[in-house]
Amino acid sequence: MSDISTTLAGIKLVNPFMVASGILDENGYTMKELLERGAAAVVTKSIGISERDGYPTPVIVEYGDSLINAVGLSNPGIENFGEEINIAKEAKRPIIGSVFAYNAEEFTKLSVKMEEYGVDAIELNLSCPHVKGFGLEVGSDPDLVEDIVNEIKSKVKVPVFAKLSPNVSNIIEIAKAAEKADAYVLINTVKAMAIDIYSRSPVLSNLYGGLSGPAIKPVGIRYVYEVKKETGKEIIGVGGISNYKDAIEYIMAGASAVQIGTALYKYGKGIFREMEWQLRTFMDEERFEKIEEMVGVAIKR
Amino acid sequence: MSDISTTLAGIKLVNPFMVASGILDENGYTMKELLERGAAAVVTKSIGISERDGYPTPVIVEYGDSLINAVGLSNPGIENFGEEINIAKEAKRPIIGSVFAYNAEEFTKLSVKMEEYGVDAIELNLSCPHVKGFGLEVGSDPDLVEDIVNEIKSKVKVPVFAKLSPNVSNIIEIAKAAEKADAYVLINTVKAMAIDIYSRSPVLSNLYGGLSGPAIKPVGIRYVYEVKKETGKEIIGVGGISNYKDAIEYIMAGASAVQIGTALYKYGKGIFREMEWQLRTFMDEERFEKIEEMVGVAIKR
Amino acid sequence: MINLKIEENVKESQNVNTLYFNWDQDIRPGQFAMIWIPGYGEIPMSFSGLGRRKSITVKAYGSASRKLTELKAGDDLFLRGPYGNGFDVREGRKLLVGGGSGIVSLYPIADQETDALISAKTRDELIFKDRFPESRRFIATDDGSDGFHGFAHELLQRINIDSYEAIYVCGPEQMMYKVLQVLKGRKVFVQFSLERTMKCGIGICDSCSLGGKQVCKEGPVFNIEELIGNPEFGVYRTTYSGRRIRLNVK
Amino acid sequence: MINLKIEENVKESQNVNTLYFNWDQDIRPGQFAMIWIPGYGEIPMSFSGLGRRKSITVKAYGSASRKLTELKAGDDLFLRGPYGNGFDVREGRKLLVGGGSGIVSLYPIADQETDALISAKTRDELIFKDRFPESRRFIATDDGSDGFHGFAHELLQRINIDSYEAIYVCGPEQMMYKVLQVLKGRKVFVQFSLERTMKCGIGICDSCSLGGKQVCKEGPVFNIEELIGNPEFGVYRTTYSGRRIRLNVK
Repeated sequence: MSDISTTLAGIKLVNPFMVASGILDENGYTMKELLERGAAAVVTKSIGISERDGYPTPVIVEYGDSLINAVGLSNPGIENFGEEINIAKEAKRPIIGSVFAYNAEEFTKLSVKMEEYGVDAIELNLSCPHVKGFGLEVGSDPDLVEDIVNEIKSKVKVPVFAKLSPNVSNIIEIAKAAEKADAYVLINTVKAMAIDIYSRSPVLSNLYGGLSGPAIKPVGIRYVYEVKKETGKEIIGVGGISNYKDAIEYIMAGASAVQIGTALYKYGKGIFREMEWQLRTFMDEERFEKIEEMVGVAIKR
Repeated sequence: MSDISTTLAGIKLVNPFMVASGILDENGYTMKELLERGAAAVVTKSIGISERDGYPTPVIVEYGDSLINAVGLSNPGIENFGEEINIAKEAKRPIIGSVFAYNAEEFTKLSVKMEEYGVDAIELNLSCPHVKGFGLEVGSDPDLVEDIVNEIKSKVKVPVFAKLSPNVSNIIEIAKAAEKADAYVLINTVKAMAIDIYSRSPVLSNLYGGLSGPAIKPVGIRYVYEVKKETGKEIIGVGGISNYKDAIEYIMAGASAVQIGTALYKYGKGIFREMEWQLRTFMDEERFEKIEEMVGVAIKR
Repeated sequence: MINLKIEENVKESQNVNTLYFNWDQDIRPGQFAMIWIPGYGEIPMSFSGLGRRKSITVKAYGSASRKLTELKAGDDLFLRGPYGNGFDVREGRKLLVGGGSGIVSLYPIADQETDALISAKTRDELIFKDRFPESRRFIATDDGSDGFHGFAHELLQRINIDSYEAIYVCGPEQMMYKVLQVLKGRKVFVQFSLERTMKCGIGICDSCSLGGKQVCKEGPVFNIEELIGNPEFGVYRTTYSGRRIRLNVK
Repeated sequence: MINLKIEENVKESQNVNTLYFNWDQDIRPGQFAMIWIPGYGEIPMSFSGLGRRKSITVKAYGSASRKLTELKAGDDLFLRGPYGNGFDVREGRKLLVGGGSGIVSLYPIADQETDALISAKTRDELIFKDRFPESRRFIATDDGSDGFHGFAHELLQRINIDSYEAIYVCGPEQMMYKVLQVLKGRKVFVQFSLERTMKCGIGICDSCSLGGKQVCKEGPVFNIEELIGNPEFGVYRTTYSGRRIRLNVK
C-alpha cells in the first residue's frame, strides 16, 4: 500500500495535509482538535508583538465556496500565545508558529519566542501593510524580505518557511530574496473586495480583504509550479484545496506538502481523514509508492 | 423609467454592457450578431502587426464557471482585420479596436490603422510578455506603459483605453503611468494554471493561462475601486460579470461601463437583453434615474 | 449577503425590540444569523420567531444593536445565515430556562406543553414574560423585583425536573454553568445554547471556540454531555483579539 | 477534464480506428467532445456509438489523431464534453448523407428505417460501409472505385428524396454546400452537421463561427433553413489565426 507520510524540511508528517494559518488556529484546544481529526500539522494564527483586536465586523464575506476575509491580524500577542501552543502540543504533532511584523527586528523577536515555545517551524506572514503605504505589502519589497529572512535564519534553529504573497509583479524576485528560508509557502490570499449593491457599500469593515478558496486555486498552482521550476526549493502549497485532487494537483505542480484552510468552512473537520484515504487510493491506482514521487512531476523542462 | 444608456469617453452606449476583448470578437459576423443581440459595443480580439496562429490546443480549461485560457494572441494581423470591422459596423453600434504589441512604435502603428478602419476607440492590451522575460508583462513596466500611451495619444483622435493587468504589485503606479489614456479597463485575466493529475501534466499547451470568470470578480472589484478612488478617471470594469448584480457591483465600485466575456460561455448571447431589463428594474426600485448616479457610490472617502 | 425588508418593529420593553420580516427560508429553533448593520458592524442574532414571518428580538447594548432596534418598516435588513445546528426539539413536556436575552432563542421551541423559567437582573429586563401564561412560567430576578428572589439555577432547584422530557437552556455563560451543575446527572434530556465572541459565523475564525468546538458551527446548541468536562465551558473566555481570560464562575 | 479508460480499439480500415469506452453520460447523436491527447493537442470528435458503451471513430490525419488511433485497451482517454446541440432525430424513414468521415457522426441516428449515402474519394476511404446492409446503402466514390462514380450530391439527385421524412448530412463543407443546393426547396426535413476550425469547443473563441453562429455551441447541427443565406457557409473559412479565406465552392 502507498505511503502517504512525508517529510518537509526535516519535519515528519503523517500525511501531507496541514491546517493553513488563519483558520481555526488561535485557540490551543481547536488546534489540538484538528490534529486529532487528522491534520498532520497546524500553522498557528499569525502572532504579532502585541495584542491586537484586528478589524471590527464584518470580517468575512462568503463568495460561493470561496471567502474574502479581513480579520486584520487579530491576535493575543506573542506573550500570551505560549499557553495555546502548550495545549496544542498535547496532540503530539508538529506545530508551526506563524508570525507577522513590519521589520526584521520584530520578526526575529517573534520567531525566537516561538522557538522557545517549542514550535517545530516558523512561518513568516509577509502580508503586513508596507510602511510605504499604497496598499503595498511587506512581501512585495525584495530587500525587506531578504533582511527579514536572513536575520531570522541567523537567530533560530528550527526551519523557517516564507509565505509569499501573490499580489506581486515578479514572484521569482521575491522568492530569491527569501532563498535562505527552508521552504516557501505559496500562496497567501489575493487582495479582493465585495460590494453590497443594496447598501451601496463595501461589506468588509476594512473595505479590502483577502480572497481564499477555490477561486484562487489556479493562481496558486501557477505560483507553485513557477517557483518550484525556477528555484527547486521545497514548497508548501496553499490556496483553494478542497479535496484530494486539488492537493495532488499542488503536489504535482511542485508542493511537498499542502495546507487546507477555507475548505474547512464548506467540508468541516472530517476533510483530513477523507483526503487521507482518497490520496492513498489514488496513489495505489496510479502506482505511486511515496509522496516524493509525485512532487513536481507535472513540471516541463 | 430609469435610463440605462450611458456615455463613456464621449461614446454613446445604449446600455453599459460591452463584449470583452478575446470573446467572440474575431469574426465580423459574430461581432455584428452580438451587437444585434443587445451588446452596446464590442471590443475586438486583440490584433497585432502580423498574422499569428497563437498556441496549439488545448487553449482553454474549464474551471467551474470560470475559464483559464491561453489562446496566445491568435489573430489575422492588422492588415487583414479591416474587413471584419466593416462587417461588424453594419450593426451601427460602437466598435472598440483592441491592439497588442511589444513597444510604443508598434502599438501606435496598430492604433492608427484601427482608427483608419473606423473604430470608435482603441483598447490597449498590455498583457504581452515583456522583453525582460521572467513571465513579466508589458503592463507591469510603468515606463513602457507611459511611452506607449503617450505616443498613441499623440497620433490618434479617437479615445484610448488602457487595459491594465492585475498581475502587478502596484496598480496605482501603472495607472498613473497610463494617465493620458481616456479610460482604464480593469482587469485583464489573472495568470493561472491547471494540471491534470491523471496525465500528470499542465493542460494548456502554453502551460500558463489567464483566469477569467467568477473566480476573479472580487479581484476586479478591488482594482476598480482602488483605481477609481485614487485617480478619479473613467473606468470600464471587466472580470467575472455574470449577471446584472455583478455589473452593478462594478459600477458602484467606480466603473462607468462594463465588459462581459466569460459569462457568454455559461449564459449565452441572451445575457445582454436579460441584463438590460434586470438593470432597469433594479434602478427603478432603488430610485436611480441614470447610470452616472451609481458610478462609484460605494467609494468611502 | 441577503437583503430583506423590515415589516414591523414592535417594542418589547425599554431597550428591547422585535423586528418582523418575510423570509422564505427553513430555519430550526436555535439557529442564528449574522445581521449586518452597514456602518455599525455585524452581530449574531438568534431568531425569536420562525413562522412564515420571521423575527429577531434585539436588546440594545451597543451601537450596532441600538441601530438595529431603530429600524423601521420598509428599511433594509441585511443578514447571512441561517447558521449553526439548532435545538433537537423533543415531543412532550419541555422546560425553557432563559437568562436575560436567552429566552429569545428558546422561544421558537415553545408549544402548549412548554414551561418557561425566565430570569433577569431586575423586573424591567425580563423578556417575553407575557408570551407565557402565568400557569406555565417561573420568574426569577436577582433583585427580587419580580417572582423568585435569586438566580435561575436556584429557582430551578425548586422545580420538579423529572416532570419534563427535555430542558433547553440559554443565557449568560455563568448562569448556564450553574444550571448545568443542577442538571448534571439527571436523566432528563438537556441542551444548552451558547454565546461566545463571534466574528465569522461559519466555523473558521476560531473566535467562538470552546474546547475545540466552534459555537457558531458545531453549536450553538450542545447536549449537556458535551459540556461536562469541556476544558473551557465556564472556565475561560477569549477576547476579540483571541486572548484567553479565566472566568470566575466556579 | 474527464478521464476515461479505453476498453477496445477496433481497426476499421487502414487509417481509421474505433475506440470504445465506458462513460455513463447522456449524449445526443451529433454532439461531440474535445479529445485531449497530452503532448499532441486537443481535437473535436463526434461520437460514433452512444449505447452504454460509447465510441469515437478516428481517422488519422495529423499527429494528434494518429496518436489517438494508436491507443490501446487500458490507456487513458481524456476529454471534455459532450458539447453542441446534436441532431433532431425524427421518426420514420431517414437518409444519412455522409462524405468522408462525415458518416461517423451520423451513424448513431441509424435505425431500421435509415438508409445511408456514403461517399469518399476512393474505395479505401469509405467508412462504415459494412455497417449498413446492401439494401439500405448508396455508395459513391470520386474515382468510381466503388458504387456510383461521382460526388455525393450527384448520386443524391438520382435518389427519391420524397420518400424520406428526414435527411441528415455531414461531410466536407464543399460537399455539404452542393448537397444543400440539391435539397433546397424540397419539403423534407434536412439537417447538416458542420465542421470548422475549433479551439475552445464552448462558444467563446470565435474560431468556428459561421455568419455569427458558433458551430461548437449553436451547432454543429443546423437546419437547412439556417444555412440558406448564411454569409459564410460555403463562402468563407477562417484559418487557425482567424484570417478570412474565400472558398472556391460555388
